[in-house]
Amino acid sequence: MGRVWSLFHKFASPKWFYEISGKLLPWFVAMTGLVLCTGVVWGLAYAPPDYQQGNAFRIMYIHVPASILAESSYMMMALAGAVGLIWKIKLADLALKTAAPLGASLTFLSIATGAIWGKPIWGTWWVWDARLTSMLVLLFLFVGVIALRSAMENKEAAGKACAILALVGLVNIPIIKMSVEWWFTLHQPSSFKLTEKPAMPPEMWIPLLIMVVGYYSAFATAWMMRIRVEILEQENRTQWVRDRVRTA
Amino acid sequence: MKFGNMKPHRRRRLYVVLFLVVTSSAAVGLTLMALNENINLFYSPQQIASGEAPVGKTIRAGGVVVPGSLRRDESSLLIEFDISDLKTAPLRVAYTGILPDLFREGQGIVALGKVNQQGIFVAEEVLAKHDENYMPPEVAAAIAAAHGESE
Amino acid sequence: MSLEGIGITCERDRRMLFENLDFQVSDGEILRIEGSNGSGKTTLLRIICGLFHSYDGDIKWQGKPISDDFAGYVDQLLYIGHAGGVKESLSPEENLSWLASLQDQEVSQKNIWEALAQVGLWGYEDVLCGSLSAGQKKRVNLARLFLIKAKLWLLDEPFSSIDVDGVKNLEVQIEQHLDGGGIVMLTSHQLLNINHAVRSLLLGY
Amino acid sequence: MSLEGIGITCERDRRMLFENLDFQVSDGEILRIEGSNGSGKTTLLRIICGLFHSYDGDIKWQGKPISDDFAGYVDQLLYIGHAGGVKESLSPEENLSWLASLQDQEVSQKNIWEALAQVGLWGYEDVLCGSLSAGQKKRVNLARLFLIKAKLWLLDEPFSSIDVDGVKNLEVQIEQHLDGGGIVMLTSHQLLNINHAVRSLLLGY
Amino acid sequence: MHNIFFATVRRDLKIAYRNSSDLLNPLAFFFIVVTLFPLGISPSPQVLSGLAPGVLWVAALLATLLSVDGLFKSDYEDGSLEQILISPQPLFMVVLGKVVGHWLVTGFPLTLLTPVLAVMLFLPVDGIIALELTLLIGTPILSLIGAIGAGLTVGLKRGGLLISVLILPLYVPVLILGTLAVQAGVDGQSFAGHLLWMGSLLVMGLGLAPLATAAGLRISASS
Amino acid sequence: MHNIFFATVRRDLKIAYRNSSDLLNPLAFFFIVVTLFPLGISPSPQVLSGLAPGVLWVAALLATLLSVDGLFKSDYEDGSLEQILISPQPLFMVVLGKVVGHWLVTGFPLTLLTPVLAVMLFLPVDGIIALELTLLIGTPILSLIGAIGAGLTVGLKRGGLLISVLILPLYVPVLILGTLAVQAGVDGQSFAGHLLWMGSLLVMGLGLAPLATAAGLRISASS
Ligand code: HEM
Ligand SMILES: Nc1ncnc2c1ncn2[C@@H]1O[C@H](COP(=O)(O)OP(=O)(O)OP(=O)(O)O)[C@@H](O)[C@H]1O
Ligand SMILES: Nc1ncnc2c1ncn2[C@@H]1O[C@H](COP(=O)(O)OP(=O)(O)OP(=O)(O)O)[C@@H](O)[C@H]1O
Ligand SMILES: [Mg+2]
Ligand SMILES: [Mg+2]
Repeated sequence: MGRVWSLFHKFASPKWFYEISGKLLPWFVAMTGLVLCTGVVWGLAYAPPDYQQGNAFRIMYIHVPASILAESSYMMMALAGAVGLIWKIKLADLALKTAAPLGASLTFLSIATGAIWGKPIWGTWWVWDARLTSMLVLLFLFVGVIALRSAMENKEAAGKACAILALVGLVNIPIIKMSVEWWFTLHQPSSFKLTEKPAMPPEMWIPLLIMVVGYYSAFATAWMMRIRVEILEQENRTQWVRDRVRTA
Repeated sequence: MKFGNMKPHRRRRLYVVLFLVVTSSAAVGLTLMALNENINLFYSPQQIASGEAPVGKTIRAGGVVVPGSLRRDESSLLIEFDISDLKTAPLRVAYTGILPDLFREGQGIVALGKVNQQGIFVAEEVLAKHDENYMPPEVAAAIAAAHGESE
Repeated sequence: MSLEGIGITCERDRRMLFENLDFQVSDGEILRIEGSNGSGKTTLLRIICGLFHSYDGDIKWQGKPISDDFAGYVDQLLYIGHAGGVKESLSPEENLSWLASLQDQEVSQKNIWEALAQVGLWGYEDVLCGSLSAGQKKRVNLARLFLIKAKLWLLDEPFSSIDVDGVKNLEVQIEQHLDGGGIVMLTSHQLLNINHAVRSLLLGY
Repeated sequence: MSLEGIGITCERDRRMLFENLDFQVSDGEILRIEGSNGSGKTTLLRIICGLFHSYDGDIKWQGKPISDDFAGYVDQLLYIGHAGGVKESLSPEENLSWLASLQDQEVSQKNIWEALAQVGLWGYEDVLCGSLSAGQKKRVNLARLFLIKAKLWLLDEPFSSIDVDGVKNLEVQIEQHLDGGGIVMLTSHQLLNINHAVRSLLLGY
Repeated sequence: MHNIFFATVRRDLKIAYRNSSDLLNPLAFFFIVVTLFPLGISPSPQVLSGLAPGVLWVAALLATLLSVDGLFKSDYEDGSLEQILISPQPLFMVVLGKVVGHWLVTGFPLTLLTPVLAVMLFLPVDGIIALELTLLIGTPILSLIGAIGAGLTVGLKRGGLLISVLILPLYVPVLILGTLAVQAGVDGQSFAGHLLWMGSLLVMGLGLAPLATAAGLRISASS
Repeated sequence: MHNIFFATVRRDLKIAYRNSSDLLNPLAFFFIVVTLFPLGISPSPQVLSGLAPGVLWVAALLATLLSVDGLFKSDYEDGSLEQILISPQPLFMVVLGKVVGHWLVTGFPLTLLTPVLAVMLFLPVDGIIALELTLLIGTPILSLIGAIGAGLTVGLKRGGLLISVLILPLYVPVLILGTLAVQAGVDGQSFAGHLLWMGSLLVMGLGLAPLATAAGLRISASS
C-alpha cells in the first residue's frame, strides 16, 4: 500500500508532470485544432437551420459547450482542491490555481453567448431566472476563488483556502444543473437526456458533440500550458528547472 | 456520559462526530419533506383559472398560444391572445408592446404580469419560451404535414 | 518525556532560516533559542506549536511526531507568543478564565486572583485590559504560567516590556517549573539568571 | 535650547500616575524615564509629544509652552513609540520615504539605503514589511534615527525586541546625537551603556 | 467539552456588551439602510410594500455580512486565535460557540426589530409573520455561512470587502427563499415549503459550516 | 507642502495596489449588492428600471461607506497616525491626500463600472448618462463626508458599523439629489440644477470636510 502511495506521489510530482505534459502537449494542440475546426465548420456552415430559430440557433455550437465546460471546470477545480487538501499534492494546488481563471472565462463566455442568443429568441438579453442566476453565482464563485488567492501572500495557505472555498461552492453545481427541472425557467430543459434520444436530428447534434469534445480538449490544453508555466515559476530554484532553462 | 476510559480529547472528538450525524440526518429529513412542497412564482393557466394565483400581484404565467386567438388592436400596440396548457380553459392575455420574433401561435411563451379583476392576465413582458426540440425546416414541415393528414 | 526536533529545515521568502536543525529537551531542562533579529526564533517556536507548516523535518513529543496525536500534545503545551491573546474589552480575570477553559482546566476565581497577584496585578482584576500599559498587558498573559498546568512551556520573548522586578519574578517561576520536571524553550535577547544550566540553540549564520 | 516640564500631574482611571512632576533636559543631555510597568512612562512621553491632553502643568520648549508654536516644535521632534508607524504592505524604503516627507525633509534613495544598512537591514529594502520579524520591523522604525534630522528624540522602549548587536549600535547613535548637541528622552527597562551621564526621572515609586 | 462552547458564547456576549456599539451597530445599520430606500426610490406606500420583503432581506443580509467580518479578526490580531488553535478543545466547538454568540448579538435582535421596519414599509401583517419566521431560521444560516468567509480571510490585512465577494454568492439561495416566502405570505399562500427548505439549510449549515470554518482558520492563521 | 499631498496619494495608491483586493473589492461588493435586488425584489424589467437609480445610488453609497471605514484604521493601528499628528506638515493636506487616494480606488472605478449594471437593471440610456455625471460629482462627496466619520471613529476598537450610523444621515442629501437627477434624466428633463447643487456640495466638501476630519483625528487619536 505504502508503495502505491509513494508511486502516486511521484507521478504527481511537478517534474514528472512537466515532462509528460511536454510530450503530450503537441498532440493536444493538434487534436484541439482539428476537432474545433471540424466542429466549427460543420456546425456553423453545414448543419441545417432550425425550423423556428433559423440560423440563430447556431450560437448553440458556442454556447452549449461553453456552459458545459464552465460547470465541469468548476467541478474539476473543486476536485483538484480536495485532492490537494487530502493528499497534500503540490500539483493539485497548481491545477486549482490555473483552473479558476479558465473557468471564469468560460462562464463569462456562456453568459455572454446566452445573452446574445436570448435577445432574438426570448426577446430579452437577460432574465432573472434560476438557470441564469445560478450561472451568475458560478461566475462570482470563480471570481471569489481568484480574489482570495490574490489576497493571500502565503502560497501554500492560499492554495488550501481556495480549495475549501471551491468545495463549499460546489453546492451551486446541482442547482445550475437542476434549475431547469426544479423551477420554472425561461431557459430550455436539456436537449440531451441519458435515457432518451436527443431531441434533435443527428446532423445537428453530432457537430455539437464534436464541439463539446473540442472545448474539452482546448480546456485541457490551456490548463496544461498554464500549469507548466506555474511549475517553472514555482520550482525555479530546483536543479531540474535550472538545467532545463540552461539548455533552452 | 462516560465512554469507558477514553482519553479526554478522544471523547471530545466523539461528541463532535455525534453532533454531525444528528445534524446531517435532520437535514436529509427536512429536505425530503420540503421536496413535497411547491415553491414557485409561476402559475399555469389552470391554476389561474381556479383562483390559486393572487389577483393584482406580479406573477409569471406561461403556456402555449392558442392558434387563432391572436387579435391586434388597429390603433395601438395592444395585443390580445389566449394561452393554454392544453388541459383546461385558456387564459386571456393582454399585452401592449412589441412581441419577440419567435412569438407564434402554437408556440410556448412566458409572460410577466398581473391578473386583473376580470380574470384577464395583463402582461408587462412577453418572452418566447423555446423548448428542447430542434429540427431542420423540412423535417418540421414533414411532421406538420403528417400531423395534418392524420387529423 | 522529551521534545525533539530532527532535521528541521525552514525557508521563508527564499531565505534559508535554518537547515537540518536538531535539538532535544527533556524533563527539567531549558533550551534558549538565540539569534539576531530575523534569524527565525519565532518561526521555530511556531513550528514546534504546530502553528506553522511550511518546513521539513520532524518534531517529536515522547518519541512520536506531534501530528500523530496533536490534541494529546497540545494538552501539555503552554505557548506565550509575541501577541498576547489578551482581549482588550475583558478584564484580566475574564481573560484568564476563558484561556483556562480553552486549556480544559477548571480554575476557580481564587486561583485566578492568586495568579494575577503573582504577576503584580493585584487590584487590577476588574480593570479592562484595554486600559493597561504595554507591560501590564504582557503580565496578564504571563499570569498563565502561574495558573495553568502544562508540562512544556514555549515562551517567545517573555521578558520584553517587563520591568526589572517582573523579570526576576518570572525567572523564579521558570526555575520552579524546571525543578518540578517541566520543560522550557524560550527566546530572549536578554540574559537569563537562573540556577539551572541553560543550553543554547543558535540560529542564523 | 531645552525641554522643560513644570508641575505635570496626570491621573488615569482614578489612579494618580504622577503629581507635580518637574524635569528639564537641555542640549546634549539625556534623561531616562524609569518606573515599573504601568507607572506612566508612555503616558508622559505622549504628553510631551502633544498626543495626550488630559493633564495639568506645562510642557515648555525653549521656554515657551509647546502649544504656542506646535508646528515649530514638532519640526524638531522625533518620536518613536510602542507602535511603529511602519506599513506592512510597503517596503522599508517606501515606508521611510513617506515618513521623511511627513517630516518635510528631502531624502534621496541613497540616504534611505544607508539608514537601512545602519540598522542591519541591508538587502531588505524591497521586502514588504509584513514579512519581517518583530525585531526587523522595529529596526525599520529605528532607521529614522539615522535618516531624519531632529533635535529632540523621544524614544519609548527603543531596545525592546532588538538583539544585542542592535542595541549596541543604537547606543552609539544616541551618543553621537548627544555629542552633536541633541536632546534625548527615553524609557527602557534595560540598562543603558553610553559614555554620557544618564539622568533618571523616576515615576511611581 | 460543551463547557468550552458555553464559555465561548459567554465570552463573546460579554465582549459585545462591553463594546456596546457591537450590539447596536448592526441594528442601526440595518435600520438606516432600510430607510434609505424610501428616500432613494419612492415614498409611495404601494411601491414600498412591494419592495419591502426584498429590501428588508437584503438589509438583514448586509448587516450580518458586515458584522460577521469581525468574527475572528480581533482574535487573530491579539493572538487569541493562536491559543484557540493550539488548545486541546475541538476547534469545531469554539467556532460554533462564536457563531452562536454572533447570531445572538446580530441576527436575533435584528429579527426582533424587523416588524417595526416592516410596518414602516407598509408590509401587510401576513407578510410580517412570514418575514419573522424566515428571518428566525435564515439569520443563523447567514451567520454560519459568513463564518466560513471570516475564517478564510482572517489572516489578511484588510479582508473587509473580500469577504463579501466570497460569501454573498452563497447567500443568494437564502435571500431567494426568504423573499419568496414573504411574497407567498403576502399573497395569502402557504410558505411551509420555503420554511422547510430553509430549515434543512440550517441544520446542514450547523454541521458543515463550522467544519469548513475550522479548516479555514487553521489555514489562514498558520502562515 | 503640496509635496506631502502627492506623497500621500502616491503612498495610498501603492498600498491599495499591493493589497490588490482593496482595489477590486469595493467594485465587487457594488456589483453583487446590485444583483441582490432583482433576486430579492422582482425580476421584472419594468419594476427594475424604476428601482435602478435608487438601487445603484444606494449600492454606491454603501460601497463607499464600507471602504472609507478603513481609511485611517490601519494608520491608527500601526502608529502612522501618531506620526502624522506630530508632523510639521499641515494635517489638512495629508487628509486631503488620503481622501483623494480613496476616491481614486473606489468612487472612480465604481463610476466606470456603473453603466454595465445600469443596463442589467434596464435603465434607459438617458438615465445612464445622468447617473454617470452624478456619480462622478457625487462619489468624491461621499469620500469626503465618509472621511469625517472615519476620523471620528478611528480610535474605537470596532468602529465598523458605528461609522455608518454617523455618516449615513449625512449622505441622504447626496442620495436624494443623485436619484432625482437620474429620474429627471429618465424622464427626459433637464438635470442641470441637480448637478449644480452637487457641484456646490463638492467644493464645499473639499474645503470643509478635511478640516472636520483633521479635527476629529486629533481628538480620537489622542486619548
Ligand atoms: C445568459 C443566458 C444563458 C445562460 C447563463 C445559459 C446557461 C446555460 C447552461 C449553464 C447550460 C448547461 C446546462 C447543462 O450542463 O445541462 C446551458 C445549456 C444550453 N443552453 Fe443556455 N444559457 C443562456 C441562454 C440560452 C439561450 C437564450 C438559449 C436558447 C434559446 C440557450 C440554449 C441552451 C441549450 C440548447 C443548451 C443545451 C441544453 C442541453 O444540455 O441539452 N441558452 N445554458
Ligand atoms: N488607554 C488607556 N485608558 C485608560 N488608562 C490607561 C490607558 N493606557 C494606560 N492606562 C493606564 O495608565 C497607566 C500608565 O500607563 P503607561 O502606558 O503610561 O505605562 P508605562 O509606564 O508606559 O508602562 P509599561 O512599562 O508597561 O509600558 C497604567 O496604569 C494604565 O492602567
Ligand atoms: N509573515 C511572514 N512572511 C514571510 N516571511 C516572514 C514572515 N514573518 C517573518 N518572516 C521572515 O522570516 C524570518 C524569521 O522571522 P522570525 O519572526 O522567526 O524571526 P525572529 O528570530 O523571531 O526575530 P525577532 O528577534 O526579530 O523576533 C525573517 O527574516 C522574516 O523576514
Ligand atoms: Mg520573534
Ligand atoms: Mg509603556
